Amino acid sequence: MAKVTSLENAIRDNVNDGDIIAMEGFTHLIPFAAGHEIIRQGKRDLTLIRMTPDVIYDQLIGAGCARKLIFSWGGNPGVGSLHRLRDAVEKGWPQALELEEHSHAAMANAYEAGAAGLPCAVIKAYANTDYPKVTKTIVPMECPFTGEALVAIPSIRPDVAVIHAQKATTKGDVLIEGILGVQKEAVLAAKRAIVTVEEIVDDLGDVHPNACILPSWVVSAVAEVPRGAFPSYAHGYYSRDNKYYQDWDNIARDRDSFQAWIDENIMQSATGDAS
Amino acid sequence: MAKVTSLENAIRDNVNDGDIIAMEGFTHLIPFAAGHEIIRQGKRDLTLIRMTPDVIYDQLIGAGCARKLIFSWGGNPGVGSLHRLRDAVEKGWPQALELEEHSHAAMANAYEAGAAGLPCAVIKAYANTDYPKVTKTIVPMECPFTGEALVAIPSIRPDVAVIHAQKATTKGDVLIEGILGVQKEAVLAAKRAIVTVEEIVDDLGDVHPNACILPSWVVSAVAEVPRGAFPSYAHGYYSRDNKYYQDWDNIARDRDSFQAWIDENIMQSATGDAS
Amino acid sequence: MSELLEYSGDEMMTVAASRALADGTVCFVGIGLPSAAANLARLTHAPNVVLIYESGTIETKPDILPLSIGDGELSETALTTVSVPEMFRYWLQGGRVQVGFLGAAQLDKYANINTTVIGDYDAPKVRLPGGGGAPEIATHSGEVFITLRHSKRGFVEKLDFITSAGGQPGGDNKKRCGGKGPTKIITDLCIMEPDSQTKEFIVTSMHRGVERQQIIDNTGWGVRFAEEVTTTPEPSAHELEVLRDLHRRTKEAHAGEA
Amino acid sequence: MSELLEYSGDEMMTVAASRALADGTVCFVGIGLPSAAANLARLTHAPNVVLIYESGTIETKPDILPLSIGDGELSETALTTVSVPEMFRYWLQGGRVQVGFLGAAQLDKYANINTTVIGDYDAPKVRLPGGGGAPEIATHSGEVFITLRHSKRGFVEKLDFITSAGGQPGGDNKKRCGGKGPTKIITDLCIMEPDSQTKEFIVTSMHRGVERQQIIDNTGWGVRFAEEVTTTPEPSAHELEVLRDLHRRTKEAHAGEA
Repeated sequence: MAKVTSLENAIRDNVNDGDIIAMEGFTHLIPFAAGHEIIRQGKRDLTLIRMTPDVIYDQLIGAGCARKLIFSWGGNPGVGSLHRLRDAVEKGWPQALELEEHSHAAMANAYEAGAAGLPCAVIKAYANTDYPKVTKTIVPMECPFTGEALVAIPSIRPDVAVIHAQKATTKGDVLIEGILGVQKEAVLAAKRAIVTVEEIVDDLGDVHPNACILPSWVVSAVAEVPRGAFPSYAHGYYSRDNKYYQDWDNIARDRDSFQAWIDENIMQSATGDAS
Repeated sequence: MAKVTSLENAIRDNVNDGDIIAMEGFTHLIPFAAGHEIIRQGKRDLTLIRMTPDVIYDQLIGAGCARKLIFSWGGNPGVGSLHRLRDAVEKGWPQALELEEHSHAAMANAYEAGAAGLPCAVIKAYANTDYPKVTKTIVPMECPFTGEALVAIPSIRPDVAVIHAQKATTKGDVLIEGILGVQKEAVLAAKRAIVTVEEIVDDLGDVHPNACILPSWVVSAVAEVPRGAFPSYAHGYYSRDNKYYQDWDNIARDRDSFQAWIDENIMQSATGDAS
Repeated sequence: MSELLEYSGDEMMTVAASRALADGTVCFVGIGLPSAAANLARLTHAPNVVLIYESGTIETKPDILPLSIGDGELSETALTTVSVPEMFRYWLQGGRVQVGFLGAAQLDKYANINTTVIGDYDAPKVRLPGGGGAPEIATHSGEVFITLRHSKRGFVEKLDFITSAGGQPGGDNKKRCGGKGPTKIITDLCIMEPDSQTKEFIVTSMHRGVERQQIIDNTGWGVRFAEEVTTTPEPSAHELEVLRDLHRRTKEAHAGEA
Repeated sequence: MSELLEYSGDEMMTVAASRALADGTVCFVGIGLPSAAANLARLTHAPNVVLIYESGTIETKPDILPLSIGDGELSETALTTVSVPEMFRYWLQGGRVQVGFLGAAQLDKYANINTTVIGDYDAPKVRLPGGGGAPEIATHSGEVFITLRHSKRGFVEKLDFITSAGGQPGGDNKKRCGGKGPTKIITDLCIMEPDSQTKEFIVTSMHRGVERQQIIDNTGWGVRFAEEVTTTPEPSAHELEVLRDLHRRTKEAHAGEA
């Protein structure tokens, strides 16, 4: 049953050094505030999972929280490279970063299989590409009925999933609307789940019978963090701050300016103030 | 692109003798009117697929349309047996009926895999049961990463899927709300799809961003058939006629009374009048 | 005061089954007797029990009992309704269900269930509806409760077909299935639970007024009794009132439909 | 009248790419150049083109170009928005996409694409973003169009990494992949299509004013020309107007956001 608490407590209670952690949100509803709290609490040796490790993971990697990254597209969307990710991969700063690289299709299916309680996903993927040469967890299989070539990939089953959503009730039921990404799957695949929300309400009101709702009993902690997805966006609340993403390119290009930014905007800032 | 047409034409153009056909609707939105039109047009040698072959398939089987049934629960919900199904299985009347029997979980996953373009579904199912002794399409597998026991089942990929929904637009986009069942998967798994709807509207209006909508380009034919799910129900339109299901028990118990019912209510009735 | 109450064996069974559900439990509900018991629990001692039906309805709070597994009432009163593939993939196989609550046509002493055929599969004496959701409810739920009326036809020495797996003789069920399998059978005469060694279901509690011989006469195998057999607490006036109200509302509502 | 129009190589490329999309086509759209071309098609000759983005937005009709693959505009103007697993399972792998429209960092003469690394994978000179949706867009779409600017850095003899598969030398691509693979490369200089025998991409149409030597100089392999090379029809005044409007609206909207 979800505990409605502060972001600080939610992270402290559920994220441990060395955890496998999935922070999801596909462009929309990226849990930036929770990421900043993880940096602020100095978590270390995390295995970070994310389909699109954009600016949020650039910040975590640059701040030295991560030892491994499982991902399928690592860039600053619409802008260019992630300089902190590249610096870790190309030069080992601030520490070496192990990569496990997949395609979006494989990652989405691996989350889906994790949510479905399966140890692996069996799909059609990677035909004639070089992925199987570098990613050892891609295993060729054959359909027992048709002989068709398939691949198996291990399902994603994180220690903890972190997402941001529009609303939760005081009881902890969570509503997500608009671009849903893989958030439901990440939560259901994980042992523990933290959800930050724009607002906590008494009830979800007159919502569509088939809306994407996560019941409180699949969530560990819910924290109200208005603008918790900033600089990404929350459908119905605020738009994406494209300038932030563009500015990030300059900030992250240089180690010193990056560290100054982290100090000023994360370390010296109270929980939930990062925007 | 969906052709908006009459039920009669939709069935005539898309259902052929010998087809593999899936008519879905999980208690809710069962495409009864379309089933009656199939009986009326005298289709033969169909392989009928349906998770819960309730009264609708009892009628098709008794009317001699089917040579095989792929299913997971064959009863009259809340009432008892399907007498026409039992008569076909136990006594071969009006013709023998081959059975391929699964569990709900396996059927649901087989539809899902069909929609996903996969030749098979790999799941955890059937542990310590007798299904694998009688259903030859259940193949044991092992997870290549954990060694866990899994089974593969062939995906369902029908020639034609038939469903009933609340609304379609004049362009043929289809909206389904409430208990969704496996209708989306059945349509996406099939080569052709027929959708009957309560009403055709100019546009779907202010619908939830994540509502279950089938775009017109995955549908072959749309026909407006008000009360086309009767005696099952359509969320937002009418309730289930429980008395019809109870009465069916008596009608179907006896071959003569069944045939009289079919003659009077299906054969001598115009398309769409069956309620 | 309870000795003044009159109630039927079915009512005793439903009340006993309802009490097996602890408040807050996530329960996957089969139609029929389990549905009555699960909703009685929700309306009495377990207001926060979470009821899931295989039609995709999650955290449903029906005011009347559904006649089918997919009645409109289930979706209208649910927290949300998901597709049937999602229900079986994410919620059941995904391990989110703590208790699976099943009915049965026939079961054996290990609580294997048959709802498929009487007689030979290819030339059946009676063709039953089949398993529906039960085979995987039985294996993927944390544990399984079964409720059915006691009779020799229902409690048999050997099943013609195993539709849903019970406990395995002497075996470690969890290893093969993910859950503990059946842990309680609740009938109109008694409650049975597995012997920790043999996994055979034995009588652990008898309902008031029931004689051992009645249970022996209505069980198709040589039924055993636990060393200490308790007496099932009787239904309370409140439980009976809520149950009867529920059945009355249900009957009125279903009669009222077209 | 067309000789009076002035337009850039990028504009020619976008217009040529947009014309490759027939009306009514179901197109899975990559971000950047493909998104501009696909939306230009929708706003000119192909009003019924169906645009799908990997964020789960189906039949989207953005008024401005998205900066990312999951901008709010995409969901707000979509027929419906599904989860990302559903997008990749039912819609892409399910075979519902007729044309996959991709950009690229590097490609070779068979239209294999690299968006992963320059140099050795384990000690890269440049770490690129990776494949995202492209590996399966390339294999599961009915056919694939690729659009990128012509340069020696982009058009290389040998890729350091195959992120998304192109045609296979002499091979039957359909057998292995479900789709035909890449059938068109549209650049700011020309259009290339696969030789039916060797599967090597050769120049089949050159944009007005482009010399063969320019293409040779900007291609990292010994580029070949079809026996008959046509001249790409120039952008019309209407196409240019719509494209420039689209870019202007896009710029204004994105500058306007916080």
